[in-house]
Order: sequence, then C-alpha cells, then structure tokens
Amino acid sequence: MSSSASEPMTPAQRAIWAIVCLSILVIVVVRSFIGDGMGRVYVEPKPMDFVAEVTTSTENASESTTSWKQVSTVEFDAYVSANGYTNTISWTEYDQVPPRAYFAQEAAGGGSIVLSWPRTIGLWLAAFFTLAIFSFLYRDNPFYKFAESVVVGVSAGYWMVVGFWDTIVPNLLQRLMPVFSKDYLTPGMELPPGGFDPTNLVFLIPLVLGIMLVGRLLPKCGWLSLWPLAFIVGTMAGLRMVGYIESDILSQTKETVIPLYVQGENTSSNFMMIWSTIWASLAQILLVIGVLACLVYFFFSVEHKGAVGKTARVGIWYLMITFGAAFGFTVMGRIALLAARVEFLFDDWMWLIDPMQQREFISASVGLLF
Amino acid sequence: MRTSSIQTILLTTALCALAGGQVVLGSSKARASFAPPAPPTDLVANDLPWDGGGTVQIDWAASATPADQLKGYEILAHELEVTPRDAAIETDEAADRAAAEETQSLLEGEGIAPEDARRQAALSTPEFVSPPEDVSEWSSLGIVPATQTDYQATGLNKAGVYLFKIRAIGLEGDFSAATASSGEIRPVAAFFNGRKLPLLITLILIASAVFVFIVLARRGMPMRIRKIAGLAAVDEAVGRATEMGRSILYINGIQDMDDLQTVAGVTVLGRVAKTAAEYDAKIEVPTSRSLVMTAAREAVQSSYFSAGRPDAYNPDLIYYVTDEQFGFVAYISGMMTREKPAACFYMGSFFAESLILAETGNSVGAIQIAGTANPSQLPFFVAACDYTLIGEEFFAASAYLSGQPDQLGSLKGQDVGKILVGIVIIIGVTLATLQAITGSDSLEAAVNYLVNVILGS
Amino acid sequence: MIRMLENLDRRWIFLAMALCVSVPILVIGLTGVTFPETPTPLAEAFFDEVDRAGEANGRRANVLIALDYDPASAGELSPMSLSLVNQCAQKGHRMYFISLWPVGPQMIEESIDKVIKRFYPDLVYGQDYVNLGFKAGSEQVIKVMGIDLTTEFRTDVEGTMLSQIPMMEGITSLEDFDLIAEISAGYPGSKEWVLYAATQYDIPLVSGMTGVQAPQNYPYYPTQLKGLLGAIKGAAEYEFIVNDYVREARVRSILAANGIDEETSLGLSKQLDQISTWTTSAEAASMSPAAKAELIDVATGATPGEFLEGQRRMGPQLFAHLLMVLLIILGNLVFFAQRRRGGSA
Amino acid sequence: MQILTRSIPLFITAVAGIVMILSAFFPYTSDWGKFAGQFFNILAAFAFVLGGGNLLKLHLKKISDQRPGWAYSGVVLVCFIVTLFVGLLKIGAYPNPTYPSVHFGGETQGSGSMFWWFYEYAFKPLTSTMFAMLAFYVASAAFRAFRAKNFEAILLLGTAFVVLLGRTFAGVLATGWIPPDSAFSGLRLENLSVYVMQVFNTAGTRAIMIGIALGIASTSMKILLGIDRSFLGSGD
Repeated sequence: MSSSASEPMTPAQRAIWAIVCLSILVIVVVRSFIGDGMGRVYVEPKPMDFVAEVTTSTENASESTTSWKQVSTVEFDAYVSANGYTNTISWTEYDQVPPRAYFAQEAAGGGSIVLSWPRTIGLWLAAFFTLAIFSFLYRDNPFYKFAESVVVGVSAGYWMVVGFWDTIVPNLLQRLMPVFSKDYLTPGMELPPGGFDPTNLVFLIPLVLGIMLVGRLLPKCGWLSLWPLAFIVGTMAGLRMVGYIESDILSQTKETVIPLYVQGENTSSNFMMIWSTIWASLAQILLVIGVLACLVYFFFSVEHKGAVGKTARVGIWYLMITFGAAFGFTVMGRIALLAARVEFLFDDWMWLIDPMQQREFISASVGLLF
Repeated sequence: MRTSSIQTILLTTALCALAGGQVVLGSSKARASFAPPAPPTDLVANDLPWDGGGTVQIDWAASATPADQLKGYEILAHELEVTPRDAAIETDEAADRAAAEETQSLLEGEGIAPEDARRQAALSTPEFVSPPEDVSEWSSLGIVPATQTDYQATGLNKAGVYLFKIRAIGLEGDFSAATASSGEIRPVAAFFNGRKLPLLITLILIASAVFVFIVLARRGMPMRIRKIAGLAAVDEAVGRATEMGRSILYINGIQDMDDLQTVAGVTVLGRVAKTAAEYDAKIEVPTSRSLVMTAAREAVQSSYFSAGRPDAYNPDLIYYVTDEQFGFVAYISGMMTREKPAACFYMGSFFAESLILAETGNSVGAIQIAGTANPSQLPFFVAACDYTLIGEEFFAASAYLSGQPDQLGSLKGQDVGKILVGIVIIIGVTLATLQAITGSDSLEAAVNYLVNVILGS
Repeated sequence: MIRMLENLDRRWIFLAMALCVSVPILVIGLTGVTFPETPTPLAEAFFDEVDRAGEANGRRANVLIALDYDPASAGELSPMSLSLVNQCAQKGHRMYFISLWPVGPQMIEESIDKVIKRFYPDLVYGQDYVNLGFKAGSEQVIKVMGIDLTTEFRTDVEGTMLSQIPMMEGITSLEDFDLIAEISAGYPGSKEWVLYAATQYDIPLVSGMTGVQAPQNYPYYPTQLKGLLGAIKGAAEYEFIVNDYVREARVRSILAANGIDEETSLGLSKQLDQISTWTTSAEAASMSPAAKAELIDVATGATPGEFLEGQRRMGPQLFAHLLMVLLIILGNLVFFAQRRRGGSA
Repeated sequence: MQILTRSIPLFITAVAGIVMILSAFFPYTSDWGKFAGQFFNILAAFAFVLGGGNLLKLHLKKISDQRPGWAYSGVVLVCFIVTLFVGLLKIGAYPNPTYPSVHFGGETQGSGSMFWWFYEYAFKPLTSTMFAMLAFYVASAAFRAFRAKNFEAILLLGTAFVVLLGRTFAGVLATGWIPPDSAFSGLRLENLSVYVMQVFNTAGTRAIMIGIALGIASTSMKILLGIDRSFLGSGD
C-alpha cells in the first residue's frame, strides 16, 4: 500500500491542515458575531394544567374516583387562588419554533417565545460531536476517543431503555401484572375481565428464559443462558428455513421462468419494432444465462475446470457486474448521508444556509458575505 | 392471489367434491332491457378448501349483456352479525323453539342447570341478523373485468359467516340487479394449508437431499469438494500474527444469533481459535450482541480445550461492546489503530461498517479475510480484503473448514438443490419460449401450471 | 506527478470529498437552484401504487407505513418518508405508522411533525393517522402481525389501548391493510417485509430503501415489490412526482370549491403557469379575489423546503460522483505506471 | 451437567424450530408460531439487559485495572448509567395528558423530555456522523483498492462507472445526444444503468439469493437435527 494514515506528514502538509482547521474556527467565531448570530434554539412554552375532579360514589361514600381535567391557564390560576395547589398537576411543555418566529415577535415587541438553553447547549454539543468524529479522519485523537466513549455508553443505555418500555412492559408486564401495569406504568391499557387472564401465564416461559439469559452475568451460571440461546436459534432456524425457501428459492425460480423471445413494445415503425424486440429478448436471454452461470459458480461438488470452469467464469463476470452496481449504489447512499451532516452544520448550527425558511432571509445573505 | 383461470378450474373441479356447504342458485332469466346490463347468474360460492382460512372461491355465469358492453362485475359481501342473545331467545319465536329443544336435551342428557343450559344452547345455534335488503349497504370486495367469471375473496374473517352477491356494471357505471344471495359461507381454516403443498414438497426435497448425503458421508462415502480460495489463507494469517507477536481480530458480524450467518461465523471462529491455540496466538473477539458473545465464548473455549490448551483460554478477550452499529464500529476502528492486529477476520452479517473495518484494517497493514452473505457489502470486502468468501461460499466454508463428513455431506445436499433449481429453470424457460414463439394454448397451460401452482405457493 | 500520486496521503482525498460535498450545498442553499429530475418507471410505479391503494374497495385506504431506519440513514431516507406522508395525507389515506427499529419512533414523530402537523393540521390523531411505535423482534413482529396484529401492538406510542382508537376498528391483521409502504435502512427492512408480508399474504408492498439495499431488492420488483425507490436519486424523483401531484390536487380542490367545472380544472392543473392569466379571464369571474390569490399562490408559490430535500442533495451527489470516477481513474493510472516499471502492485 | 448444558438445549432448539415450521403449513398450529414469535421478541429485549450488564462488567474491570485509556471507560460508564437512569425512570418526561397523575404514563421519547435530549443531541449526531464518515472511506477505497487488475475487476469498475454517472445529472449530459426514441435509446446512460440493474444485477443477485437460501436451509436443518451445535460450544 502506497500510503497509510500512520505515516508522518511533511511540515507543508501539516501547515495546510492547520489552515483548514483554523479557517473553520474563524468562520464560527466571526459568524457568531455577525448578523443574527448562529446556533440558537427557540421554544414556545405551553402550560399543561390539570385539576382533579373527585366524584364520590352514590352507593358508598368512602369510595371515590378521581379524574383529571385539563384547564386553561386562567381557569387554573383561579382555581389555585381559591383552593391552593392541592389536587392540581401542572407542567410546561416546550414546542420548538423556527427562529423566524422569535425575530418577528421581537420586532412586534415581546411575546412568549424564549431562547431554550438546554436545546441551544445541546445543539452546540451535537456540532461538537459531529466535528469530533470527523476529526478521526485526520488521526486518532482525544476528542474522537471521547466521542467514541459517549456513543458506546449512550447507545447501550438507549437500547436497554427502549427495549424495556416498548417490549418488556407492554408484552410481558401488562400480561403478567395487569393491575400493577395499569396503575403505575401504562394507565391507558384495558384490564382483562377479572383483572387477570390465566392464559397469559404462558408468558412465564419467556420471563424465566429471559432471567436465565441475564443469569449469564453471574459467575458459574453461564450454562443457564444456553437454554434461551437454544430457543432463539431454534425458532429462527425454523422460521428462516421456510421463509427463505418460499421467498428466495421458489419465488426467484418462478421469476426466472420467462420466455427468451419477447415481442417489442415500440410499434411506431417496422424498424423500431425489430430493434425493441431484439433489446427486450436480449435482456431475457442474458438474465437466464446469468442466473444459471452463477449457480454453476456456487456449485461445490465439481472443480472449476473445463466446461464447468468456463461457465463458472461467466458466472463470476455476472457477480462482478452485480458488485459494481452495488458499489455504485452504495456510494450514492454514503454521500447523501455526508450531505445531511454538512447541511446540519451549515443550516442548524452555523445559520449559513436556510433551505427550510426557518429564519429571515437576511441571515442567509449575511452568510453570503463569507 | 394471482390465480390463473386454469388453476381455478383445476381447483374447483377437483375440490368441489370435498367441499361441504356448496350452494348453487337457480339462474334468473336475463332481462332484455337496454339501460341497465343484465345481471350475472348461477352464483356459486365455496369456502376454499385446504387453505389457511379467510378465502372464499366465487364463480358465476356471465351476464347476458356482451362482455364488451360491460365495465366489469362487482363482488359484494356481507358478514352476518349474530343477533344479540336475549333477542334471539326471547323475541324470535323460531329461535326460542329451537333453543327450548336444545335446552331440554341438555337438561336431560347432561344434567346442566337450566340457566346455563339455556345460555349454552343459545350459543350453539347462533341466529343471524338478516342481511340488509339494499345491496349498497353490502361491502364491495372489488371489481373484476367483464371477461372474468370467478373471484377469490381473500382476507375475510376466519370466524365470520358471509353472504355474497354479484352484479354487473355497464359502461356508463350503471349497475345490474344483483344476483340472489349465496348461502352462508364460513371461510374456515383447513387442517392443512393446501396452497403451501409445493413449498412443503420443496422443503422435504431439500431437507432430505441434505440428510441423505450426511448419512452417506457418515457411512464413509468420500465427499470431494472443490477448493475454496481464501480458506487456505486462514493458517497463513494466524501464523503471521504469531510471528509478529500481534493479535488476531475476529469480528463475527453485527447481527444476533438469530442470523444464520452469525451461526456460521461462530463455526468458523471455532476453527480459527483452534489454529490460534495451536500457534499460541492471541485472539480477540469483540461482539455487538451479548448473545453472540455467549456463543463465541462457548466455541472458543471448546476449541482451546480440543487443542489441548484449556489454560490459555481467556474469556475476557471475548466481550460485548454495544448493540449500536456505529458505536460498535467507532470502538473497533479506534481499537484497530491502537492495537494494530496482524490479521483480521470478518465473518458474519455485515452492513455499512464493512468498508470502515476493511479500510481501517488495510491502513494498519493487517491480512484480512472476509466472508459474508450480504451482497451489498461484498464489493468492499472484495476490493479491500485479501480474500473474500462470497455468499454461499461462506456457508460452505464453515463446512469445509470443519472437514467433518456431516458438514461436507450437507454441502453436497445443497448442490442437489441447485441442480433442481437449474432443471426447473431450464424446463420452464424452454416451455415459455416455445409458447411465446408458437402461441400454443396447451403450452401456455403448462407454463401457467408450473409458475402458479408448482412455484406459486 | 505519478510519484506524487503514489505517495498521496489519504487525507487529501478526504479533503477533496469534503469540498465536493460542502461547496455545492452552500451554493444550492444560497441560490435555491436544483437540477431537474426525470422520474424513472420505478419511482412512478411507487407513486401509482400509493395513489391506487384501496381503490378496489371503494373506501379510504388503510396504509401501513413502516419507517425502519435510524438517524444514521435519515439523510437518504427522510425525503422519502416526508413525500410519502405528503402523498398519503393529500390523497386522504389513513396512515398507520410502525417501526421495527428502536429509533424508528423518532423518525415517525419527525415525519408527523414536519408534514402532517404543519401542512395538514386538519388531520386528527386516532382517526386519520396513528403512531404504533416500535416493537423488538424484527421479522418475528411481521410474522405475528400477519396472524394477529393486536397481540403484538397492544397500545399506541402514547400507551392508549388500540381498542380506544377509532381508526383501529376492523384492523386485526396485516391483511386488513390495502398497502404496506416501507422505508428501510437495512435489517430488518424491505427484504423481511417482502419475505414475511408481501409473499405470504399477498399484500401490495412498496418500499423506499438506501442505495445499499436497492440492488438486492431489484429482483423482487415488480411482483413482490410493487414499487421501489433507491437511494437519494429515487427520493428526488419521487419527491418531484409528489410535489407536482400535491400542487395539482390542491389547485383542483380550490377550483372545485369555487364551482369551476371539472374539465377546466383538470386542464388548468396541467398548465400551472397559465393560472395567473386564467384568473383574469371570464371563466374565473365567479371567484372571489381572495380565492384567486390563494389559487395563484398554490399554483406558482415556492415548494416548501421540506419537500425539496432530496432534490437539493442531488447537487453534492453529482460532484461527489465525478470525484469518485476521477479517483478511480487516477488510482488506476498509478497502478499501470507501477506495473510498467515492474513494481509489485 | 451434560443434560443441562447439552441435551435440554438441543431439545429446545429442535422443538422450537419444528413448531415454527409446522405453523407455516398447519393453520391450527399458527397460534404456537405466534407464541414462539412473541417469546422471541421478549427474549430479544432481555438480551439488551445482558448487553448492558456485560458493558458494565467490562468497563468497571478496565477502570479497576487502570488499563491505558481507563478514563474513557469512565466516560462510557457515566453516559450509560445516566441514559439508563433518565430513560427507565422517565426523568423529565411529560406525563400522558389523559392520565396526568401517572408519572410513568407518558411517552418515553416524547420531544422535549430529557431522554429525547440525549437522543437528539448525542445519539443522533454521533451515529449519523459515524455513518457519514463512510463517504470519505469510499473515496479513499476508490483510489487505493479499485484497480483494473484483470477482466473481472474491469467489469466491476465499468459497472460502477455506469451506475455512478447514470444516476446523476451527469448521465443526462454525457449521452443526451442519443435521441430518446431511437433504436439505441437503451444506450443512454440513465437507461443503461436501469438495464444493468434489471438484467445483470438481477441475475447475479438472484443466484446469490438462491445459493444463500440453500445454505440457510441446510444450516437450519443441521441446527434442528443437532448436527451443527457450535453455538452451544461443542465445536468439533
């Protein structure tokens, strides 16, 4: 290999890289003081106020049900001044608004839209993480290592949380402990008649298997996890066996049973008709040859020699064209992702461009000055 | 269901005898009026036997109005609702009588309390709310071209009871009168889903081919398998790592144990670990799934054991990083630049990380051997690694490496599968081509049978 | 020259790539000019299939929208989701959002916020669209949904039982949907939906996917997959079709609301640039000035930036592709020069 | 021990697999398939817990051994625990407006909540930037690895060219001179790239798919019959 990242760089190269980094820094600093500045997030508070309505049962005075009613801020203030804060719940939600709305509000002289510090800090943090990961392209460095550790930690936690709330709670706890779940976790659920459905006891099996799986963490209990592992591998083997034979073997064979001769569709003239017939038939012929040749390549019982070898070689050609196509498409995808990250930096953070019309046009034209 | 007419005819003629509850309606005379088209006649609806439930086969005779003056036929269905229990028992006289008889027999025969018996009887003879007179209140299942005189209603409630009607639609969008309603049809599930029969046969064929060759291999029949380039390189790579005193990195893909590529990867790992144990090289296996870690530890431990070096096995070198794809990649690429492994193996199911891994491995100068069945990642492995196992070769590799007769036999079984597929394609393509050139009807029927029934499932 | 290329540090390539992507983004961002798109049959098939959904049944279609991707692939896929939701909302389909990816609910939320809440505020949650959230288990979830949807999805994302959601009435399994529209970034994704939903239950399936998956899913088109959008190019084409459709549909609905006959409105919606001259004609005399202004605005106003994301990204795409081609050629020049010198390659 | 670690797991594998196969053919057993599927989904969620536990173990060990870079392990642990704490306890999450009194009733990832903040400003930028790095690696691989070493490699490169150019405006520019309705309109780059995809790519991919499906079918069978049991650690 001609070069690698670990080779030292010449001083000239170093200097150019320093210039690149410096210019990014300068743009950020200058940008933050010119025009509308950059990288801020505005929110509009939305108060959520609830008042309890206690209804006492007509038959039994000691039984009462509490229901909560959402009220407007005015009603809430009136209620609080009369009854105090007992039997009330309130919190504030914040809706993100485009900076344009804030500027308009300032021009009009005040309103409820405010700068959100947590989100603004978050935005800058996101920009920092983005640049920190990109810095690995230059070389491994502490910023990258920090970002790497954060992504490992946050993602592991994220998956656990999502797995718990989206699968364990609704699919396991709601079935095995319906009353508890309804009272504390998922108030929207419906209780089965009698509060518990005995057929759901079958869900003790995944619970036990799940606990055995986690038992792996204990020393000497490693074998416990083999049972759930066996279950997972077994179900998957069964499912995949049928699914792949049906969809990939039968269906794909079916799709390949096509006539090699196809009448062309373009009938505007005799000449065009012949040509479109040739093109269409050629496509079918090449397709069938390709499938058969590639199957020969994957044939393991015979050495690739003689006629088999030649056919297998045609098969490799097809495979290479397939890989070339895959390469082309993959490149497309990767570049789109990079474009999205660059758009984040330019649009959300630096406020250089404004494709979603989130700000006044003025800020975009100030961006043009650079 | 893309059912061709030939299949329909075959199915209905062959299976009518089996079906219970067939209802044929007397044909009503076609009216010779000019404005609305004449209604279709002879509506026959049957629960499709041997299915997974929820499908009804409907056939009818064409309307007297010529097909070119019709837009098509509309299929109407109505799911009967059960009359509320009390109403059925207390208001409907006939039901009352029936229920009373049933109650009586239950009381006498089984000694059930009157109240319960009554309820049970009501349940066992359901009474339906009579269907709406106005067909516009029936639900439309769809409109078929005027040349068609059959329809498979799918996606019906398996536990429901349905009535069907057909009406013709004229070119102006005007409807004919609807046919009389079909009888009550229950689209129940059969014991066996007949539509899946070809699938079952294929499954049995492939499975038995694999099985037979495994048995033959165990009996000592020699199994010759072509060389798989790249596998010989395993020893070389391990040897080089030993010489250089650096570690071997083994990545088992980023999917869980539910992916069979991961399982195949674990099998290859067992072999690589055994070589590593013999050479006394350090092998490191970071995984992206905790179950894979579990399986990998088992495999490596037994490899060290069979290599006679159980003491050298260090479970801490096989560890979980994170489930998150890019968290995992960030970790691995960082680790690679720091530790500079001498050999990298990528065996399993890979996605976007393939290139990052292979490129990083390349930049630290490692020998790289990859194997995956994810075609989209193959170009990158092919380009950036020293050896790549392509698709099925990867599965074959795990068999080839083990050298066990069982595994080699199963490879032969797979080859039988490929021969079958090839033969079917060649026969089918020949028939289809002859049909396209000659336009023969009997050939068309044969091709349709092959495509829709044998391969259709 | 060749010597210099031989020892080229890969960081220079990185820098070139960074410039090829960021400069066009800046230029397009500041000027707002995008390249024209010519839709391919695949994108048209995708659009038509969504357009046709539920037609045979003569009712509002139930469209299951599965957004199986994460932020890492959002750059390629979110333009598809936004346009898909745009088309469904304009057409009046009922939308059932689900995801097989843990981060998918965020993607769903984003599509709802950016499209439905902003451009279709009349749509009601629970009646016109519902967010069923994420379920772990990959294709097993699809398989279970095929048998009985309610056992897998018991509540929506906010924890409301499905039985209390009006639009879930009559939805018991996958077969109750008229169309599955799926946007996928890998596993589980298009292939699993093809295998376990489209093939097994014969439900029409259209899928938008990353460039990586597109080649593998081509064999499924057109029988198992009714429409396919591949990578950002597919997204840009589809976006283009949907934007045209939405604009035409809105023009027609304004005209219809003002009592203009169908034929005129159909003709006009095909010639949007003629609208402002038409409003001065006698035919438009029955329309109020406010309605005319609205009509002209809908017909000729700028398309919202949300629905141009894909087309904007085709700019950097072009330059980056050219760079790739150039790099491959340069790399091979080096290779042949080395080979001629007899050096090992 | 042999029974617990070998026989019972193999039995479980076989039964679970056969149930899944049967449920595809016999409608009356489809409920078994449904249960097995649900069990699997629940186990998949438990596996996250196992993963988290392993992560804790690994990094705690690194810290206690004071191995090089142990401070980063500290960062991992802090991020992991904080995310977990915030997410499981729904700290800073808004309750569901229909049931405001139930703390845990709200959406876990509702926008504006603290867990959402972690997602939006840490998880999302980090993972998507990692992905975006691929654009750079692709470029460097194009320069270093895609060499026209032999005929096969030339085919790969040629196809890549056609697709790369055909899928952008460059394709329209390069071959726009071929009239769209002539006999050779198929040679226009944008049409050619579709042709390549539908013929060559379809053929290659189809054969790969059939091959892999056979591989999977036979591996599945070996697993169900207990011939391949490497995942249980029997190796060879």
